[in-house]
Amino acid sequence: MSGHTLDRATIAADFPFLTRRIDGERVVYLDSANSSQKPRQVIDAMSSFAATSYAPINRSAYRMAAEATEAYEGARAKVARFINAPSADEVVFTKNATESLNLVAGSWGRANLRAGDVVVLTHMEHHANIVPWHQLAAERGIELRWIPLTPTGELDLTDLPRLLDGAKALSFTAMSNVLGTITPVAHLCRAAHDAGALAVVDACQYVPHNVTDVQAWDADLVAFSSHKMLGPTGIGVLWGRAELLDAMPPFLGGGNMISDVRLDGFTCAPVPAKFEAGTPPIIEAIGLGAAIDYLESFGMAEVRRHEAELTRYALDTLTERFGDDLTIHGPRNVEIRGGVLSFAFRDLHPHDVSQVLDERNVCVRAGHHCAKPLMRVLGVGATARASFYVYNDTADVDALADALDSATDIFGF
Amino acid sequence: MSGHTLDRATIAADFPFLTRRIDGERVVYLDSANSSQKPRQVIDAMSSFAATSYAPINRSAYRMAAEATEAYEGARAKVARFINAPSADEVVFTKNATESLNLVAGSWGRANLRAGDVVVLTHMEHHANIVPWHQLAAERGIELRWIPLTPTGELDLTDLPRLLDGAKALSFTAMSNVLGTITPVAHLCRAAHDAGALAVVDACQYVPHNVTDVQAWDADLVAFSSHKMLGPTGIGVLWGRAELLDAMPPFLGGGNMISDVRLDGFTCAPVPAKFEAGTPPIIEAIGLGAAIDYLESFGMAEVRRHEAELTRYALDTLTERFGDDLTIHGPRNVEIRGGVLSFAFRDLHPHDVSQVLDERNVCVRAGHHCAKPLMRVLGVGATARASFYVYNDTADVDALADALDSATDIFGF
Amino acid sequence: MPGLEDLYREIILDHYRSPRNRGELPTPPAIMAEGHNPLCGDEITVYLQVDEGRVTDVKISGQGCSISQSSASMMTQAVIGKTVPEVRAIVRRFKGMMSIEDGDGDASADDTAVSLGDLEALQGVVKFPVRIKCATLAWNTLLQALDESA
Amino acid sequence: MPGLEDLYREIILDHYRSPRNRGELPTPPAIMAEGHNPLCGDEITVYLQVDEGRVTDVKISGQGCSISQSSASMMTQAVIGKTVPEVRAIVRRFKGMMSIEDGDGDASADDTAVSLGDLEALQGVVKFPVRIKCATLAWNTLLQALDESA
Ligand SMILES: Cc1ncc(COP(=O)(O)O)c(C=O)c1O
Ligand SMILES: Cc1ncc(COP(=O)(O)O)c(C=O)c1O
Repeated sequence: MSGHTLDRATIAADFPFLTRRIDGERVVYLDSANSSQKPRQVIDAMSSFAATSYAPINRSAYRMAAEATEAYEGARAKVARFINAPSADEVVFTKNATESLNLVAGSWGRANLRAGDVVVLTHMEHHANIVPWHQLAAERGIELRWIPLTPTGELDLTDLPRLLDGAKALSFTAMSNVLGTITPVAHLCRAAHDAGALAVVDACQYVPHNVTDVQAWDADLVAFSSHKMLGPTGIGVLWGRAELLDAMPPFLGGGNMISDVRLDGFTCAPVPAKFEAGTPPIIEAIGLGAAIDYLESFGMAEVRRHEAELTRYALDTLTERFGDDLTIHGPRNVEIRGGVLSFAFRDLHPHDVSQVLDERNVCVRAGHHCAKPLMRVLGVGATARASFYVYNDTADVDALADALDSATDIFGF
Repeated sequence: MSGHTLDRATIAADFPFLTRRIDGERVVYLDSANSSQKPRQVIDAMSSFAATSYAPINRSAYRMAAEATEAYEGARAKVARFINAPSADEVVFTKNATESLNLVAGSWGRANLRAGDVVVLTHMEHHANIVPWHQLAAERGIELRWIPLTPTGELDLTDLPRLLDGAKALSFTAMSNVLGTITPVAHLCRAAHDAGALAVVDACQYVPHNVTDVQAWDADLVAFSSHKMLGPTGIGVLWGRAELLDAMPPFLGGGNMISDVRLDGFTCAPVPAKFEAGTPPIIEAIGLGAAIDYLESFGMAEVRRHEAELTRYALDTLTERFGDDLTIHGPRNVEIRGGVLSFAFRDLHPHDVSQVLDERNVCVRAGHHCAKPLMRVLGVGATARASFYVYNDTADVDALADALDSATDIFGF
Repeated sequence: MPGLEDLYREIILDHYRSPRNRGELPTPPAIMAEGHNPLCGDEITVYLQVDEGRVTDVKISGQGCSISQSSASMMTQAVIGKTVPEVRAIVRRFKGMMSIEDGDGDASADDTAVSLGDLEALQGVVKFPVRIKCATLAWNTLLQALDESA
Repeated sequence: MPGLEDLYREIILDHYRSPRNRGELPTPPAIMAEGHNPLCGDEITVYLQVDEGRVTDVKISGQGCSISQSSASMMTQAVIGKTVPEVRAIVRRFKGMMSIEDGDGDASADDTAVSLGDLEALQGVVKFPVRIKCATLAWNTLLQALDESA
């Protein structure tokens, strides 16, 4: 399927949001690290499925239900292939990456961690990979340790052996949603395993933008969300090694995840059903499957190439045009950086920056990006963040720079 | 908005699935208690939002994000109005009713129940309102008590005071998804409160088909799902009284549900955000809002009238045509029965019944309907179940009866 | 869409109406295993008597649809009197007919030599993917019992 | 879409550039309250000194955008020297201007008599709904402090 080159002229027709006008002008969408826009192919796949092929899955035996079940399981198989999982049964559909990570803490964590046990996180984690562990810490008295950062926004692994010493799990992001930093996932998984710890990867920012191979990583559990990878909201993924998922107790309880229910107890269905209580996001799975098909029409290597190039262009352009007036957080080396640029502009508050940019239809996120501990490490309350995806090009970066210029007028530097 | 009469000729154009042909014949969809079909209005609202109005909510400040946030909150307000909740802030979006009920057991239950505490359920509960309590029982040693059934499939309330004596919660269905029985919700809420117990209502089968007034019920917590009420998959609702939700600890942890996160802990956002960790089902909320608009174009009293009439017709027709060959479970009185008909046909296994019906494009569910304890009470392994919604009419009941006739040929009675 | 006549062959309906080897065996010495089909609520109990590496008796109890009941009934006829390895080969062969690849060992060349006899009548189930779980329920439960007997 | 000039009035930028009453007060006797704007990460600390039913001093620390900082700065000027009931009336009036209905008591007729002075410049924020939370952050935090002082 792969081979198309990513080039806005060619794919423009796929993204209806590019036709959106506000005050007569096009929208420069630079908030894909938050959530991505959706191509026609995804929207249409969902609409047409919902229109004439919709049926409940797993529970009914008539043909429409069997076909819907097949479509849903087909999406699972696509996800498995997309991340090179050994088996589709290792792919659990959740509501978002946040639920996936809560499942890890709530199921694996509750079953395996006792007071004093150590879980290692990093200073660049998203709240989704912090709060569930805090909740477990409050309930169980586990200890959290933190991998710090280098001045360039990479993980500082100097102390890794000591941090991992005696740890039961290392849970870390494959790519920072603030700094853009791509972390050495395979290296960290091996270090975790060498220390006897589980390796949990928050791949929310990685899977949408890179070739993902969970086996090459040798990870144990990997979480990500559909809505950041051209797919719909309402569905996320937890991949896990089969033996591990088999051994984990269920998380949410209800229909579909059981083998038997009696007045005095229940027994679980095998994975992945065990972790999919209730009616799953059926239409959303179809959408996620279509998003994967769409991404694979370019190939993830091409997606990565496109974004690395754009990131390079953005780093160069912004530095050239604004010099010291603009501080970009995170590594300059695009080899280890995804298409996420958090920046500070002059002494303007990011919220004001984003307001001024919005006046020019340039959409960036301003805030703590669900990474308050990282904000404190960076010594800021918030940042403005521009992030790229397949539909962005250099014209968007130029629009961002032009819009930043206009801030000067308003705040009168 | 209300006032249209429900009549398939008028609304046929709204439901694309009615144009679906299998083997050249139309589909007789009688599985709405499992999951409903979706009208054009819902599909289009989602598509057009996803196409040109999609943006992340709550986290970004640019106009598209502000508008998306407003649309999402608008859906919350619609849900609140639809069930007569005092405030939209009392409406929590979950992934499905199952998550809603897990939230109740996991948050309220964990915070308030200790070993030996009693939770009262009924023999007609769906697994979604059993398994989470079993999980809590395994974790905490709480005791479950069960309200039994009368021979006609109603709740047997003879022993209610004794069952509720000392109980901390009564969690029960407003309408059985197997028997169709509509339970006396307000009466049960009052009985629970008189006993000092919390009243939790599984309204999954009730809200889509009836006028719902959570204040008239005087319920404490109410759960239901979008996909059973013409809306999309991937979104459910938990309504709760404000003071109760305020007092409950968070359930899933992550972005959006926090006020602050530090290395050593976190503080929660106010409700409803406290219970909506991670990126919520944004596009799905738009769809649910559109489903409510659509239902309100008839008014829920009309929906109920239509279904009661159809249920009456079905009870009469099937009894007339099959006599003792067909056993219908649940009450005959349509005043206390929704449009759900579980039946046994001769000595055929329900799975075979549904297979034969499917040959005629009549879609019914065969199985335990996620109510295994109820199956054991009924003394059966499974039932076949036909269920109705706005798009069904008497021709569908006739098609069901005709298809049942054909079973005779195949199994040679 | 294949017709129902592919599914409901006469021999299947015969085993459904008059299931062979229904009942229970005392445990021990027999081994008991329970299986559930979460889709349709079927429950089956397989009693397995193994003596000196040979399946000397099998009994089935529980309830189920025509496909699961007839499959169980035919299964008992196919395996009683066979050695454990022979039984495992039959199971593999049957699952192969149901298009199920088994994780626990590839179908050996020998398996193709195994004759399924009446069971071939269940071939038509493959065209009704939802019913495959019905057809294989007894077999998976038998496997559980075999594993416990090992 | 209203223009940015409705938002960034000169007087707002002035308070942003030169915030009044920044700093801290010793606690006790002062009361401290912290507020967060989860959207943008702003954090504000309000120090409140109440003596004999009168707000005698207010200091603000923390960080925030032009709207939250200027609103806090103007707030301090508006409330210092006022009695607690007067301060509550000002808060209600300000929130009313921000189109926020307050649960804790209806705006009394008196409130409309309260003058907001410079604060009127924040009127334009209403047209930018996302920024209302910025404008009201200091005020909600002040309310917390007032509640604790009661
Ligand atoms: C009575 C009842 N409760 C709970 C549920 C669970 O709903 P969901 O699967 O949408 O979570 C259902 C539907 O399956 C139901 O009928
Ligand atoms: C690194 C990272 N982890 C986790 C999440 C949470 O994802 P979601 O909100 O889809 O659950 C996000 C996105 O917000 C993220 O960027």
